[in-house]
Amino acid sequence: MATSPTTVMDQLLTGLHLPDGLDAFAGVIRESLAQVTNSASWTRYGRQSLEWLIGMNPVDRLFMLSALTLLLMLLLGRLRSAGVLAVLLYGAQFAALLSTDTLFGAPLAAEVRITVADQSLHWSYDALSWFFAMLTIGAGFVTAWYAAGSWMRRYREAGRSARAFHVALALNCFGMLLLIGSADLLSLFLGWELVSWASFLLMALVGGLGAQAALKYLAYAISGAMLILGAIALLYSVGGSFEYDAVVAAIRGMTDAQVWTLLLLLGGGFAVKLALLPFHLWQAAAYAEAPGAGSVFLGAISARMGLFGIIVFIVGMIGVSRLMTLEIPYTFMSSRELIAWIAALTIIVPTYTALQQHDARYLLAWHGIGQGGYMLLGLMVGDAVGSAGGLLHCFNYAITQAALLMAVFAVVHRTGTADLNQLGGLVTRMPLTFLVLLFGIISLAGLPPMAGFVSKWMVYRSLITEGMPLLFVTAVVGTLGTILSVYKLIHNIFLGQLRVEHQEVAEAPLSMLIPMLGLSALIFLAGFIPGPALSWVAQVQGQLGLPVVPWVLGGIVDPRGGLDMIWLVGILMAGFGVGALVFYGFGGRSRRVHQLDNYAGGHFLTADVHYQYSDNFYAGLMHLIGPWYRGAFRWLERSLAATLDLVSFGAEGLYRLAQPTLLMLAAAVAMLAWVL
Amino acid sequence: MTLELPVDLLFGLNLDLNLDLTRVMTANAIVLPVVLPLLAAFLMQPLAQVSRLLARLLGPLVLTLGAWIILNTWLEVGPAPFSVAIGGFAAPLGIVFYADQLALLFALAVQVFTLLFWPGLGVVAKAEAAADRQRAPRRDALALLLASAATGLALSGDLFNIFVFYELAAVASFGLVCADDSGRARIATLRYLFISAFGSVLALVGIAILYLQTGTLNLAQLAQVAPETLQGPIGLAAFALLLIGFGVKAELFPLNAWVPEVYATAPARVSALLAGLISKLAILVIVRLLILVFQQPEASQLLLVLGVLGVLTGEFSAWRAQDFPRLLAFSSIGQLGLVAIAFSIDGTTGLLAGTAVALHHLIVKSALFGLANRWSGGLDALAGAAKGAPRAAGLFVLFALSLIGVPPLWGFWIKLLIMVGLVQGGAPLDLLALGAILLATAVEAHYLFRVALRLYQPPVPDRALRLAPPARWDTGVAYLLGACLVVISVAITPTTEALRVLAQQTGDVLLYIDTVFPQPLADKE
Amino acid sequence: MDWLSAVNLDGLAAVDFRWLGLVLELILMPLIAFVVGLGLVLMLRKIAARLQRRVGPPLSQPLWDIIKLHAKETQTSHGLIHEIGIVMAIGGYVAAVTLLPVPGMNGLAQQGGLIALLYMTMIPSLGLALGVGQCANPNGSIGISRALTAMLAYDVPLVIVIFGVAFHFGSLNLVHMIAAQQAGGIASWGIVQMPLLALAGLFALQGMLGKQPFEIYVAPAEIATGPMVEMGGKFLGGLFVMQCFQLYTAGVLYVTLFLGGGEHWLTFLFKVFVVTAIPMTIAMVFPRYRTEDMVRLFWKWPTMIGLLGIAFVMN
Amino acid sequence: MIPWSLETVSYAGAIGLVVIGGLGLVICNHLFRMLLALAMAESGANLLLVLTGFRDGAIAPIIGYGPAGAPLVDPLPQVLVLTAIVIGVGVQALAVAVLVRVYRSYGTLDMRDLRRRMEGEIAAAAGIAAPGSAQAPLGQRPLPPVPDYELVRRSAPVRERGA
Repeated sequence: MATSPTTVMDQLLTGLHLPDGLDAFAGVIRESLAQVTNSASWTRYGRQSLEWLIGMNPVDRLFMLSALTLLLMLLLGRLRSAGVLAVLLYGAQFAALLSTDTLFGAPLAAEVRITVADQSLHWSYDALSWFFAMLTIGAGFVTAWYAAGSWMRRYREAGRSARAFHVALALNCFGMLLLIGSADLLSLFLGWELVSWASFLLMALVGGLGAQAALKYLAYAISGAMLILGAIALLYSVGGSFEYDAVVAAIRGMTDAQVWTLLLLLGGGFAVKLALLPFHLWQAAAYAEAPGAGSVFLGAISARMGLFGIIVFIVGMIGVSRLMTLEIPYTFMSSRELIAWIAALTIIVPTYTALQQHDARYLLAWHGIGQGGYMLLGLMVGDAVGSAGGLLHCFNYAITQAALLMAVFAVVHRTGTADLNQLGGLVTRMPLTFLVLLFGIISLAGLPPMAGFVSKWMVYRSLITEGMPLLFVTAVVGTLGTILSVYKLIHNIFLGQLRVEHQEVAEAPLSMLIPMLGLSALIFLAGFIPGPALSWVAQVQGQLGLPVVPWVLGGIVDPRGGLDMIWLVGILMAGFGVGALVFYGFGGRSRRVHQLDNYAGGHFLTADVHYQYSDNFYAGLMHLIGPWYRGAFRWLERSLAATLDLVSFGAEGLYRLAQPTLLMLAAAVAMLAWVL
Repeated sequence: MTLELPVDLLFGLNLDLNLDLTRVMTANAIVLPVVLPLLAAFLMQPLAQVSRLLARLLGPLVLTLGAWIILNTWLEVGPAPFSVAIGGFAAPLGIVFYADQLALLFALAVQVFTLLFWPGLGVVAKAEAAADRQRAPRRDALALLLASAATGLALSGDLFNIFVFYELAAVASFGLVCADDSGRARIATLRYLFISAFGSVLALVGIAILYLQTGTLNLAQLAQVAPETLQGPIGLAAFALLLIGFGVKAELFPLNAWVPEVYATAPARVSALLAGLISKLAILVIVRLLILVFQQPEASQLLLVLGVLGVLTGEFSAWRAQDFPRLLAFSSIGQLGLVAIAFSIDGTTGLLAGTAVALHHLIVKSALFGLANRWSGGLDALAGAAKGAPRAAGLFVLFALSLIGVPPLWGFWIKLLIMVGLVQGGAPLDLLALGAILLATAVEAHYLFRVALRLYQPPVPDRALRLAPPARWDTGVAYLLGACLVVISVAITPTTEALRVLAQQTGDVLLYIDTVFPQPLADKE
Repeated sequence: MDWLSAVNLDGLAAVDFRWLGLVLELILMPLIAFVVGLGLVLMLRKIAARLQRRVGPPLSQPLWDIIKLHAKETQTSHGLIHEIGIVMAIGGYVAAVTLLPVPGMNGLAQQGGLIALLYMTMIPSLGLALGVGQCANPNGSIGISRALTAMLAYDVPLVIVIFGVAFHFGSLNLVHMIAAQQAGGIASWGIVQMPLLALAGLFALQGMLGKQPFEIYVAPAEIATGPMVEMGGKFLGGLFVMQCFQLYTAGVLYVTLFLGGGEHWLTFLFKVFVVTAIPMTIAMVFPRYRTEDMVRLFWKWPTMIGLLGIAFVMN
Repeated sequence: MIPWSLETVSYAGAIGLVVIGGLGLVICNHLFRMLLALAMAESGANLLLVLTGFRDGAIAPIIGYGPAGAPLVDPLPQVLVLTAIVIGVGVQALAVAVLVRVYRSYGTLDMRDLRRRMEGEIAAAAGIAAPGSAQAPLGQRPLPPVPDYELVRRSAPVRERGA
């Protein structure tokens, strides 16, 4: 009796090679079940499973914990305490990740593997995986924390399913962990699809505009996935195997035309996720319309999976040097320059689109697209500092964007709107949230002393030393646009006139504030002492075979001009000290006045007067560059959709013919003509 | 104990069975799943006069018996193929049934799926109008006829016999489509009938050409003489005509104008049977012809081209579809195009991929049509349907994911098999097909999830779902098939291995010949 | 932790012995910059006055202005950020001036570099913008919107110049640049080697200072419609201090990039004053540009000249 | 007697019948004419099938008929064609039956008309607006509304501090 279900399961799972530890675990379970009447066995059971957990392969442990998170959220997601449980579980995942020690140690293969029809799917963690897994789990952790308290209460009260949210988040994390640990093409595609669908789920959770955006995302994502599948088929046909070793060998033996095809397929597929031009249109709405905490997660890490793919295949396997040899016919450009220019345009166009947004969520989401361009640009420059800057920007951007979105959604949580024309003056009501947003925008704009400056500096630096003036100017112009639009963001939300209806607004709840403040501290620390993050990046570079950045605790040592953030921040702080001394140390005491005690050209201001400059904030600039916003990409997208519609109409017309046998006769005639 | 069963059937199928019930386990019993439903179909009307309950139960009983017999035979006889000469006349003079694993699998599927989608099952008797009660025996008889003919298609080893079964299935399906007396169904039936009948005419011409060239219609004998006699354009012409003839039921591209109309008007269960089951059997016939008789690469190419066109037109049209049954119909066209592409791949890979994708589509599309019984309205009216039926909506998502080919579901492995097969083929046409599949998949994902999202939307007040009677049975069947899908996805390795064995057996022409003619034919001549 | 053990401490060790000197620099350089900045302000006002046939202010007028503003009794604050903004505005430039190498003091400049300096100079803009924004006066916000737009305008030629110079010298380090220029005499000065970039840089400098004819965003003459609308008392005084640092920064940066830096204080200050005076004198005779026109101008001529200059540098 | 002439003419005639039938199916709009065309095509196919068994100068394959040892025509096609004819007749009878009922319901046998009506009925049953009324263009809304769960509930105390 007892064995028959087991044997059935064994038969079903013949393809699944379980790690040795799991057999032991199964033994423990069996034993425990046998003694289930004996209550004393429970403690033993608990101890043994803990021992098993400690003894197993670290990567398996990571996967298992992630899967456990998913399972528990599926089972217990409805409970009020599920949020806290989720935080603990993500924390456990983080601990499990640290225990893998694949960053400084050797790559570690997971023992879990699946064999399907002679093809083996397996996973392995190395420094690159560690780096991205750290970002993923970290994003999951702060998101779960942010969502655990007041936010989730509100979410529930609106009749939404807390379980669905928790599951979607856990599924995202799980899928990403699988993807970044993939060690062959099949497990890569498995992870890729899992990630795509999980983020679709997270976007579509709330329906309405979110669902529309999610559907658009899906159209892009599946097209991208199909390109990747095409690339996988190509690689398999050349290399005859799905293993990475064979793939590397296959790429080495490919002709230029084949590499071009591969580049277009893979690049296109990954570019969709990374939202590179011209595949960027889905991202802003999809990320902005996701439920608040979900938006934080998506914005922080989700699109980076595309970059991960590009790093593994285009930077790692094809290699920047090979890219440089691939000339585009009839031009002076190589494929590397092509990608670099796509990255540069991805910086410019979305950043200046962000400048036009009137919704804080959309503004940040558009910036998210633009920042992806810096990462790719750094990687495409390909020297030690540039590629390190690109990689480091993943980390810096993740913490920055998470903090920014959290702050914005905290405002939304309290005021009910993200409309930049409906807010203002909240700094007096939500000072801590303001602080978080301030740290975030300084980092996003890439100004010292925050984290974003370090990575952007590295990218600029490499562009200068490699002699790429136009790309450099483009990147800096992107940064300038960022400064403009983030100032608009903070001005319209926190500065200026406080509206009457927001007089009584309270500071964000503590459950949301703690992760926000934690991230802000991290943003500052990562700018002040970039050494630790640089050490991770250096390991990743080493593993990818790129030149390794010469890093120290404070930044980069280089005879041709390095960067020491400890000094720089120290000088800046000293400067602020001098400034404070000049301002506070001399002269009369300043007196606080009411916000309406203000110059109004001789008029008296009352509370009902909206005295805030928010709409069309950069009117002068828009007067000049406004006509450049032609919506060319939207036009492209719409014309593609229209083409598809037309083709579909034609296809459907074949089934709408009045004469049912017409096509049949035609086919018969055509076939016979072809045959004879 | 010996039972004399002189059965003189309508269409020249002369059977004189000497059935020894003690030997019912042996191979000869395999004819029973063909004969018994046929018999029951003719007994249905008289029986209904005697007892309505008995008549209602007759169909399911016969089908259960048939399934049991096939399963038993399969287990008893083992994996090796066997052939049965009907009435003791040996091939090539007599009619043979050839039962390898593929045939048995599909014969079994016929019994099981007809049972699952049996028109009378799970329908609340009170809800049934008096007119319906009048129609029930007729409808059941037609369904039994369909089951019998479909089983015959799976097992038959003689081309003309196949043609007869095919026509029988056609007639039964005409009757089933317009069984519930709606005017639009009758119009659709007529249009379907013209296509189907003209297809049969062309197939008959093809058969005539074959006979003219070879002098036989026995598949095994054809397989022996085909390399000498059917190499030229004449042979290809015969194949083209047969492809057009049998392609009508297989929903191949230019021959499938009936599909959207019929599925939009026929009862959902009939659509499920036609789209899921009958189309597969028609494909099975084409594949048998392709393997045994027409081994020219051009023949495969013909199938490939039709498959590509089917995939593209089907999926693109589905993208524009506005009601659920028609969406499924177009999607079904696309999927059958995929089946055709898979079978056009050379060697075992193609057979494996083709069989897998056919089975996958059988499971998924049947279940989806089962769900359509509940959601038979326009797509806009589906908004909020998930509220009332969360599990059904979940099932829809599961099936949609598998259709699109999302790992780790079965659909993904199948698509991978096809893609690998096409890439290994490597011809420009193969790569074109690959591109078409990728493009179609993207389109497919979009429209399927447009529906899925609509299911989960809040309902639109003024366009509330007009609730069909709660189709518990159909939803239950969908659960069952969904569970099947999940189990197969988990046990993907054993499934693939089993299918590989099956495909190897199917692709073995010599095995076929040796099984039908135990001694070499040369001795006979 | 693992990363701690892997931290390379060589960089710190190199700094270790000089930290006292650096702290001294940190204190001295802002003081010097302030004094020089006061002188620059005075000079500009004198030039403007002479061009307008006035006598101009006495020697200590800039200092007295600041003292007067600080000493005012009515100090209207619109909240903490209003004040922090001023602190950031001054602090950013103080940090910037310490990163500039001057004769005898270039220890801190070693730590920074051209890009760090460029971004340091953006911090005061941000601080000022925050402070003005907090005032809840739309006129101020409009002024900031114009100021940031202007920044977008002059930074384009500026970064082109920075690229060209950094590429020419093969380093981002200002000390290296000075060393390279001084080693080869006047022939190796940036202005001789890269005349086009020097010209573009002059344009950018003018925009960066917000002086005539690009002063509309500061709007000193019609204070009610500019960013300064709510700035009175020591808020304005702080901005005056900032202006001193700003002029100093701009002048020294240009001297460092194109005029070989300072061999010793005399020539250094001479160069700085000349660099600041000449464009000011020329520009004073031009009419004022609207913000859009300014953007158009900067994105056209200096940008083109700068790109041409880069083309020559990279040949 | 020219041996090829009879056979060739017969084959050509049979194929011609099929072709004429097929063309008739396509060209005609009247259902009954289409049915007749179908019947014609079927006759052609049947004729072709029976011709395959034809042997020049042979006699009917009946035992005891004609001189022994005389060449017989192939009997198998004749059997087959009988079956085919029966099937054909069955299908046609079914078609006529349906046709009559269609005519009773709709009062017309015009294919285009009927198809239009069928489409209309399907659309009406599914609750779809008639084709041609294009979906409303996707308007560019100035601002997407914030989803309801992010909105403040006015009833709740505003100065709450959540943990």
